[in-house]
Amino acid sequence: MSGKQHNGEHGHGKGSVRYGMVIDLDKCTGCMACAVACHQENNVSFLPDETDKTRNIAWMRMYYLENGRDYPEYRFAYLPRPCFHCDSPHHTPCTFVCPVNATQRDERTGIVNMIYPRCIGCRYCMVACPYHARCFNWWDPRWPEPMEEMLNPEVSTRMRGVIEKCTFCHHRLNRARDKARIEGRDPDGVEYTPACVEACPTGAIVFGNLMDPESEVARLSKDPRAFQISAKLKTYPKVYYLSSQPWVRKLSDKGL
Amino acid sequence: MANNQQKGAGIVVLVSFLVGFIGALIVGWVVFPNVLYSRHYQPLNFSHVAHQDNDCEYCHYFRDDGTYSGVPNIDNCRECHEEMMGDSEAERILVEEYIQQNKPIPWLVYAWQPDNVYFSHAPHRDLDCVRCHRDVSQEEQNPPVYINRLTGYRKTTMKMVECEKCHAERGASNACQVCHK
Amino acid sequence: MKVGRRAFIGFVAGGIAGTLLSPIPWKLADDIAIWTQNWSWRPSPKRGHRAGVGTLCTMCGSACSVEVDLVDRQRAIYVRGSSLSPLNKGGLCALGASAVQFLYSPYRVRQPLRQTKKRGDRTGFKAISWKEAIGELGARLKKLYEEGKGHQVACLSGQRYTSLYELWSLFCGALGSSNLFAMPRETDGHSAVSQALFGHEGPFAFRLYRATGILNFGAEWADGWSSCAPMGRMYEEWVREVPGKGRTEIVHVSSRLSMSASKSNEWIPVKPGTEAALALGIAHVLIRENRVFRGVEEYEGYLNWIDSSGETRQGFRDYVLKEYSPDRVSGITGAPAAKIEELARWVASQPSPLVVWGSEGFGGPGFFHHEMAYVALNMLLGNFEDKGLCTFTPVTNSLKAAQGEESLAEERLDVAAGTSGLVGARSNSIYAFFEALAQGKGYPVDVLLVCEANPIYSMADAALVRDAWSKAGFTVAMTGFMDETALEADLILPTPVMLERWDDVTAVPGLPFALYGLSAPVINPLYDVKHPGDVVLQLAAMVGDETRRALPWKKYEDVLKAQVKFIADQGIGAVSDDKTDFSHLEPDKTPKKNYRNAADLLKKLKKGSLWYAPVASTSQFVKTETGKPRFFASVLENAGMGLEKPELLMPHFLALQSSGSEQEYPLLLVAYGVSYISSGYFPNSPLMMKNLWDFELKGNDGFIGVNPATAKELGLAEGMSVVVETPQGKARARVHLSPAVSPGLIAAVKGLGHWAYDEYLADKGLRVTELTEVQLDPVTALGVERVTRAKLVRA
Amino acid sequence: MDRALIPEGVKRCPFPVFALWLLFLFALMGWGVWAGAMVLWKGLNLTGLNNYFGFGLYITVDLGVIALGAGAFFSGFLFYGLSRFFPALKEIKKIINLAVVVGFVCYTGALLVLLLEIGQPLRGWFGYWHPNVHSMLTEVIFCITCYAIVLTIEYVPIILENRKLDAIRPLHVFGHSLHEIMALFALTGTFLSFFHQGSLGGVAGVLFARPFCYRTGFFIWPWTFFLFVISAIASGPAFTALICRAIEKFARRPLVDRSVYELIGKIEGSILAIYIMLKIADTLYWAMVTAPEMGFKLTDFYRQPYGMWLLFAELVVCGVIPAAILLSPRCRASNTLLFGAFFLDCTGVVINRFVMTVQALAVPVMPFDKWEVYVPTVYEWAPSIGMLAYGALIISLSYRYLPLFPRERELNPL
Repeated sequence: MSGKQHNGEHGHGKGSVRYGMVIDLDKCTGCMACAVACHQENNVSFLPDETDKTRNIAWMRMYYLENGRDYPEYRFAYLPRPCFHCDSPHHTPCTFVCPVNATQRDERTGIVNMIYPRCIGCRYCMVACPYHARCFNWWDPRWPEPMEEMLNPEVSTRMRGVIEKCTFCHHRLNRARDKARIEGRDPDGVEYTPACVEACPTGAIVFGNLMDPESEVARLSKDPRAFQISAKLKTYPKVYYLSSQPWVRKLSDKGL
Repeated sequence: MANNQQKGAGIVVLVSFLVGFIGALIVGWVVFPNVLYSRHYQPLNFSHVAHQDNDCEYCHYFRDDGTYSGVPNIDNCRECHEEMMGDSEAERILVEEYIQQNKPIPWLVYAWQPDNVYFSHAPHRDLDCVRCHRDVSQEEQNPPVYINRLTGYRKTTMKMVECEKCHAERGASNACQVCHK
Repeated sequence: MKVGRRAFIGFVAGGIAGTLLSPIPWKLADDIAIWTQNWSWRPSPKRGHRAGVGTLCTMCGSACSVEVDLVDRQRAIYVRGSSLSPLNKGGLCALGASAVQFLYSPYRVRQPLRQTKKRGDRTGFKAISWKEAIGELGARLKKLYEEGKGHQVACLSGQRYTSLYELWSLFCGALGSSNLFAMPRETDGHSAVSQALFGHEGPFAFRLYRATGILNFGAEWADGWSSCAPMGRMYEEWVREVPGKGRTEIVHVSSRLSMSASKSNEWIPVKPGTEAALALGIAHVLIRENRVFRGVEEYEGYLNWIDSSGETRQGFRDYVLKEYSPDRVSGITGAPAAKIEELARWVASQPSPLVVWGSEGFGGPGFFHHEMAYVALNMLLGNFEDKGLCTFTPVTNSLKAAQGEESLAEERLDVAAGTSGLVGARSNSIYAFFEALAQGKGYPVDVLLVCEANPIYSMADAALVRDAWSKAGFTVAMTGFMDETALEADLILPTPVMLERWDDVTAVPGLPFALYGLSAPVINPLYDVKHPGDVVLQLAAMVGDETRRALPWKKYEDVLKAQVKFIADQGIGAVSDDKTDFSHLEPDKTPKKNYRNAADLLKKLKKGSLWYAPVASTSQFVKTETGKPRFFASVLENAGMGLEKPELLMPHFLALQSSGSEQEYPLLLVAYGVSYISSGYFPNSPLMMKNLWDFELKGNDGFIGVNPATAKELGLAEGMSVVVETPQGKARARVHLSPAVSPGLIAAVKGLGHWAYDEYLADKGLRVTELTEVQLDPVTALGVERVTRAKLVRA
Repeated sequence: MDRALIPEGVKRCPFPVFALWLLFLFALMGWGVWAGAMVLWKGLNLTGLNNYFGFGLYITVDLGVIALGAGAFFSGFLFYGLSRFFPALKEIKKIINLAVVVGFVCYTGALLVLLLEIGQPLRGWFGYWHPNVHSMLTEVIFCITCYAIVLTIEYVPIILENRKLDAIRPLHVFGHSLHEIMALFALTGTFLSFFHQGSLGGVAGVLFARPFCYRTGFFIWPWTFFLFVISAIASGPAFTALICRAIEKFARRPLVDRSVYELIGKIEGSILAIYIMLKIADTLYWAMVTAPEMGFKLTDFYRQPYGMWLLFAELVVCGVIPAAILLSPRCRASNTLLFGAFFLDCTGVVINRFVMTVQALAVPVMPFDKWEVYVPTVYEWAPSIGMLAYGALIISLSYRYLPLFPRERELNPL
């Protein structure tokens, strides 16, 4: 259950870069700052009615976990869910099916990217992703005047009819790489911080290169508390969760 | 006679075919490209030649965070043109309409790229500028900017295939997120 | 004919062939695809260079340092936490992360507005100039001042521990009015208790980072108590495996399973509002088992004591031993007696135990006697000794009324009207004020100024608030947003919002040391707005000599600079940076001064650093005759309260006194807050709305949480529509079956159900303030919100 | 009125009657086109689709229609390919034209609906430009397009047999030459269609993170690939037969020999039986091996409204039963049973396509995820129905004006 996959398997050579995330559900107090920061950073659009979770767009979505007991044994926890940037061999569920290569996994970073101008909106990737990480733009995105002023120029806005999802803030990676280049450092495997990670006040989200044995993520991903969601699907998420609660861990996969 | 008619008819058909064919070719190759692009001029002329005494880096420089100034903003211009430095019309416009009013000059970018493109000069700093940009070292007068009416692309906008080719040649990554945001 | 047709066909064929051989079809196909990639109606972010600039977040008073990303130094697009503040250490809450959404929100007020029709008519607002606005208001005030009716001006401030509040205070004082209130907050309750037991008036402070075991009575630290990001960082510290100390254990006592309860090591469910009884039960066990701090016997009133009348009275020890046996407490709270003893022993076994308390899970101040109980428990643990974990928060402020002059102010309205409590005007008893106003007692209120607060929406017992409001002569809302209070105002004075303005923090209640933070504008205001401080200064300049003398500054900016100069002149304390760790602050450790002068300090503060001073030892604050804390409230004795019921001077438990009968209203309603919903001056940002759970809002429907067992009894199923009814009012909602609420309790989240703002916010969810009852504490007259009797009727 | 266009030697209903029928079809199509236009204009938010149900009625209809349209390729294969070796199959010639028309209708209709289904129809051609060779959808796009073209090519000579057109010499020559190489196209079509029927099966089967549809398989193809092929073969000709029967009923005249129906019944019965056996085997293996490996029990997959009844309906009611009927010569002798079985057969395949598309998405994968139910809106129904109307229109026109049925004249002496 604890993820053993980022030890250079799946043909990703050792020393290569696999950005990944570890989310400590013990620490997460569900303040949702990660989601707000993410959506703020990434120009995620919003609707007057955001309560239809099957239609709205969220890159970082919260799931509500319950232990299934009754008062007073009842307990709950929140689970923030970015895109898992699955590391399954060769393809992720989603990139495997995109007919136009509009989403691909970059094997130099492990990031599952999404290129909106190429997406034809067939939603096959959405269907393929068991984590609901992908959202479709059912409407033309709209920001009430003058909110367009707050749009981030480092992320392009999407148009109606395309899919979008968490990108591990790869525009920040690009910026970090450029900075590294200008400073004469090696741009590969450079450290950077996605918005959600930055925002989290309890430090519940840790991000970094899973293939760097020195990194905090790599260490945590091998923690006994670590698990992945629906690991049995062999999607090999690069987002790991930590929890010391047996009931939370049990909810991580079917048939546990 | 019928035969002649036949022949005549054949020729008529052939001629009208050619008329249609050549007409369409003319429309397609000559008219269409002109219609497709609108022509624009810069808000004021910037003579690169007149600025040859500065390094290019004076206006087009890297910031410490790895970003690039690209087309500089008027603070750059103001450093010399706080007051008029000549009495050309362009100079007057520059000083009076922009610098003194602290208004950014709406330069038209020749290498304009759509929103979804991330291009950073940092990884490309070892390439010659003219690999992608026109050579401005001798330029007195800014050329007009041709803008595609449908797409907003400039005629000089570099298309993706160029980027990809060059990346492939150099072994640079062609992963989507390298050039798209 | 035939030739013609053939020729035509030939021509068309040629045309088609030619077209296919021309770029038209191919280029068009490509360009159309590109067109779809760049549709003109698709919002396109303005381009420019993104770079960060530091400042302080002032969306709440927690003094989080932030970095704002600006594009071309003009557009603010993103706010991240900055590690210049050791409080949030780079973390940020959802509200702070939304700062730019408020900045660019469509519902900002863009120029002064005057209501030209009936109050509350949305169509009646007319844009006026600032000159007109200030002119009219100034004229009114001047008139009242000159007529000696300055006390008929009342003022309600959203800010509290800031220079702006102090400015209002000077202004009202100079005007001759005592009617200055701040919006209710939890620390309101601390003043009277601390005054009574320590002779010092000020918020209690806790050295949370030192605690090894925390006994928590309803302080919902993971749901927004105290502050979101700094508490998050604190939690991170608590759960960190620190070599010497291990993890901090937390026991949570409350009636509803909150996130904080879920995150604690143990949750002790108790009946609603009975946390204080449990505290006394634990005190009982500690005393009985002789597990208390030795020195506590020297505290006045622990053992038997002599009152001012010379009579010997039962001390706290005997009183508690008598009254709060585990069995009795178990009866009150529903917690097993064995558990109470276990808790007591656990607390006593901790190297550094700490008792914290909150507003019993419901927000706002608590009952005087309950707060006393928690303080007493801390005293038993020795936490009010110098090495202990409890102390007071010092306030950093140089703005004082000019020395030597007596305040000319008239009595405060609630005092005048007799609705105030035993401690009189010592208390921020805004509910008592509103009650007086609503009932038309005392004297009329001619001008009611609300500064950056939204009482019409956010105060409980909304009906009372509306009633009082209608009685006020001329209502002025100084606000950034077109909120519910603004809608009800006669005059709206638009204020800048966070990144456009100067602000400061003079204290963070709960922190055991002095602290000062400053927030300078990072962009120009988008609209024709004015800082409330500047408005006050302009008014002061208009009104009269007193006000001019009391408020000599030109601009609010100068006020803050004066504050900074005051600090720099004292020359103590230091400025934080990303290395500073407040948990190392100790009374004996003076931080090294690291700023040169006022200018340097100002520069550093503007970047988002905090000025802080060493922890003050508790004994400095204690001002009782014995120099030790005491266990009884002599104030009340003086007020003659303890005469008939001696225990009224002591910490004790007050049973619930709700209006409405249990028959009619068999359920208890609790309005709870969560960290991801804002229920104060700021509404929820659009991106915060994104995160609401399906059981909080669905479409426009709000929800009421019901325990499945209760629901079964009532025949209710998930999602069913019901009407929630309390003596205060009614509201429609849908049922959510939640095992987090105890049987018999029903719970609704605060912060939804706005009717102002825009389509992204208005009319969404349950407006719980329409339902909740507020009880005035007999001692402090503070409005205490606990549970309200309620019933559910299927709609 | 349109006498001149009607093939010689056959009777058709009076033009006004036909016009009324056309009017009705046009109305339905108009409704569909309006709804489709709205969807293109306003966006897919008009549909019942959402982020849980990325695929819905459109795709179900597409898959169903393409499966049923398989009659074209399979009949073609039987006639052009196998009848050389099994002369008994020569019978198929009598219905082959109809099969082509039905195929043409199904494929072009499916393409139209597909255009609505994607969020960015103007970029649809990216599928050819930036193809992802791993994506089953890419295979589908390629093959459907190619096969639609092939079907068009197959349909053209039939059109050119119209009396008026046939009179034009160049067209006649052209049509005749096309006829000559029809076998080539039919076999190409067989290959293409075989492949993309499979790909359509692959569409679901490769979703390795969707336990409801994921299937292990052979080399790069999941079992669904093969099951879809066989089920298409098992239902396509049946559908053609149903259409033929419907025309006969409308026209109130026999158009093909009953022996053709018998033959189709026999063929479909055998294939359906094979299919159902394989499908049951697949279901068992999936329920007992594949799904448990992914942590799922069979019961995890079925919850109302998508209950076990669907499985039963698909496998037994619309599988075992029609197969049994079709395999029994005595049952085949009864028209009711024969066409009833055909109908069940087609229904079963459509259920299968529905289940693999919609139910597959209803099943939550994450243990803490929710079941959702999908309800299509009128904006989905209308284009789907309009598409069927379009099919009816083409078939009606073809029947009226083209010599679709070689045996018609003999069977109906004037």
